Amino acid sequence: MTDQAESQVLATTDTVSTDIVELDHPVDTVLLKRVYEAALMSSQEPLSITELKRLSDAPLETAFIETLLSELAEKYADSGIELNRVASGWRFRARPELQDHLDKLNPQKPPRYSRAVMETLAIIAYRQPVTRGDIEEIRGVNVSSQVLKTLEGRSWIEVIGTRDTPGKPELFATTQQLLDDLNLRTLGELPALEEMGSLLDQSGNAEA
Amino acid sequence: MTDQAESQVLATTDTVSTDIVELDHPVDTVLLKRVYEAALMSSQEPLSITELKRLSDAPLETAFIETLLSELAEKYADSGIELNRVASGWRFRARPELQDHLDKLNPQKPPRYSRAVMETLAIIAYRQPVTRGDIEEIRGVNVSSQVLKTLEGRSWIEVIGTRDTPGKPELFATTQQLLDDLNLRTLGELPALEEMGSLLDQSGNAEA
Amino acid sequence: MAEADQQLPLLITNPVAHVHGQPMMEMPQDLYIPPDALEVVLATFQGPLDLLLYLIRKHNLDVLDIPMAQLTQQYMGYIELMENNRLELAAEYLLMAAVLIEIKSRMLLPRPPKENGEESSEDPRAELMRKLLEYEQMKLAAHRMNEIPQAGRDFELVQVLIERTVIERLPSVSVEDLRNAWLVLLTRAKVHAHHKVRREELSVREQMTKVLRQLRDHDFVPFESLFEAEASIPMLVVTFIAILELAKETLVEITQTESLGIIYVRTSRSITVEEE
Repeated sequence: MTDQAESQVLATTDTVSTDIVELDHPVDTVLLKRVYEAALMSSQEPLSITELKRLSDAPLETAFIETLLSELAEKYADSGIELNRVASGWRFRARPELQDHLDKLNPQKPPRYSRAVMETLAIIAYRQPVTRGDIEEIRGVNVSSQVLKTLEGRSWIEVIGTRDTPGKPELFATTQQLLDDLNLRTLGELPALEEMGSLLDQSGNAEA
Repeated sequence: MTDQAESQVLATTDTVSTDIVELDHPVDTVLLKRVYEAALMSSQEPLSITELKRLSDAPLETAFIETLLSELAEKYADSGIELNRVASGWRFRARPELQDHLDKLNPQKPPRYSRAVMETLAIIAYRQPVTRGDIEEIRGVNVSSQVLKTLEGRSWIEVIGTRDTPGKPELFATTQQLLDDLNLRTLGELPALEEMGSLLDQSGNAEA
Repeated sequence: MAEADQQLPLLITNPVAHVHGQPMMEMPQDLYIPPDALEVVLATFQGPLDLLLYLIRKHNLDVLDIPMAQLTQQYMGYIELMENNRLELAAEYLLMAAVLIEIKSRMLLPRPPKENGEESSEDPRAELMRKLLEYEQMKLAAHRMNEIPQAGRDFELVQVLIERTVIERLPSVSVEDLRNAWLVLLTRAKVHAHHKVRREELSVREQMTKVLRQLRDHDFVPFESLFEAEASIPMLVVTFIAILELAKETLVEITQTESLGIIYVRTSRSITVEEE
C-alpha cells in the first residue's frame, strides 16, 4: 500500500515536470532520461548536475534535472542497482545487499585497512585540517609515512596547505573521493562522534 | 501476499519463467534477476553463462539462465543501455545511438597536427611542386618521413613526379582532397603570401 | 577492585614474563589466548594509549579516577610481554611507562597547597585522562567509519561499457592553420625578405602541379591536350607559363619531332625510365 502511494506521488511529479518543461523548452524528456541513464551508467565517476547539463543542447534548470534523476532513481527501485547522490554527483551502484551474491563471482576483495590507517583517516576526517603532528598527538604514536601514502594513494586524503608554524607542516584533509566511496554526500553524514560524556559513562563507577 | 504483489509488478514474462523453474528448483527468480543485473552492470567484462551460474547456489540450467537474461534484456528495451550477447558472454553497454549525446560529456578535443606537419603542408601548398630538400631548406630542419606519411595518409599531398637532379628526388604537390577539406576551389583561394607578410610586426623593416 | 590477573592457571610452566625482575608465572587474566597468538594480540595495540585504554576498559577502571598503581603495574606487565616476544617496541611505550610512573609518584606526594581551590586542574592524571578519552573517541570513530560500506569492498559501482566509436578522429585543418604555419615560417626564415612573392605565382605553381599530374601516367602527352578547351584565357596563359616553368626547372621535356608536327611533353621521370 505504501509502495503504491509512493509511486503515485512520483507519477504525479512526473507529469508535472514534463509539463513544466514542455512550456520552456521543447525537450525530449524520454530521450534525455535515456541519455542520463546511459551517461551515469557508463561513467566511472559520479556525474554532477553541471556535467549532466552539458548533455543537452538546451539549457536546463537544475530542479528539472533533479526531477528527472529522482524519476530515474525510482525506476530502479526494484532492481539490482540503485541511483545515489553522493558528494561529487549522481551515480549508480549495485545494491549493497546483493554483495554477498556478487562476491561469489569475485572472491578477492580489497583488504580492509589496518587500524592504524583507519584511525589516521578518522582523525583527518573529524579534525581536519590536521598536521601529521596533530595525528600523532591524538594517537600517541608515530604515524608512518606508509599510512599517509596509503590514504593519499586511495585519493581519500590530500594536502590542502601548510600550517604557519616552524617547519611549515602540511595540513591534511579528506577528499570528495572518500565521501563518494562511502556513498556519502557531506562530511556531516559521517557517524557522529561519541560524546565524551558517554565515553566516561562506560567506566563502571563514573559518577562525576 | 506481498511476494505475489511484487512479482506482479514485474513483467508477465516473468511468470512464465518462474513456472518453468519452480518445478526444478525453488529459485527466487526475482532475486536472481537482480543479482544478474547487478553483476552484469558492475562487471568490466562480459559474463559468461558459466560465471552467471556461479552466482546462485542452486545449479541452474543454461536455458533457464538465458531466459532470465532475455527478460532482463527486454526490461532495458526502452532505456539508455542495452544487454547484449557477445562472444565471451553477456554485457550491458550504452546504446550506440546515444553516442553523440554522451560525447558531449567528454568532448574529445580534436587532435591537432604538429607544427612540423603544418609547416610542411604550407610549404607544399604554396611552393609546389617541391622536393623534400626544398621543404628542408625553407624550414631549416630535417623533414621526417613520418610527417610526409601523415600528409600522404590524409591524401592531402602526393608525389607527382621526380626532379631531374642527382638522386631523382620526388616532387610533392597538394591534392584535390586538400582543397575539398579546406573548402576551397583552387589553391589561389589560399591567403595571399604578401598579405600575410604584413601580419608580422617584424616584416615592417624586412620589406624595405 | 582486586588485582584481577592473579589466579589464572598457566598453560606453560616457564615464566611468561619478568615484571620488575620478578618472574611472572601467569598471563594477565584477559590474555587467555594460546601463546603463539599472543604476539598477534600484542601487535594489535595501536600504541600506549590504546594499551592503556584496553586495560582500563578491561578492568572496568574509572577513567575519572584512575587507580594509577594498578594501571601502571598492568601496563608494565604488557611491556615486558612485548619485549619478551621481541615485538618491536615503539619508544612511545617506554615514554608512557615513564609518564605513568611519574603520575603515580606525584600522587604519592602531598599536594601543594591550593590557592583558588581549583583542584581538578592539578590532578596529575587530568592530562592523561583527556588524551585517553580523545583517543578513544577517534578509535571508535575509526571503527564506525570502517563499518560504512565502501565502494569496491562492500558494494560494486556500476560501470557499463561505452563503446567509443572506433573511427579515428583525424585532426582537421583550416585555411587559418595553414596561414599560421606559413606565418611561423616567415618569421623564422624571413623567407619573404628573399622571395618577391607574386600573387600569380601560386596559380602558376598550381598549374605546374596539374600538368605534372597529367603527365604522370603517360610517356608522352600532346602539348595541346594540356590545355582545357573551356579554360579562360588567363588560365590558358597560366598553363602555358606553367609548362615553360616546368621546362625551365627541367621537370618536363618538350619535344617536336618534325616542324609543325605535334609537340609532345613528357616528364623527366619518363625520360629517365627511357634512358635506363
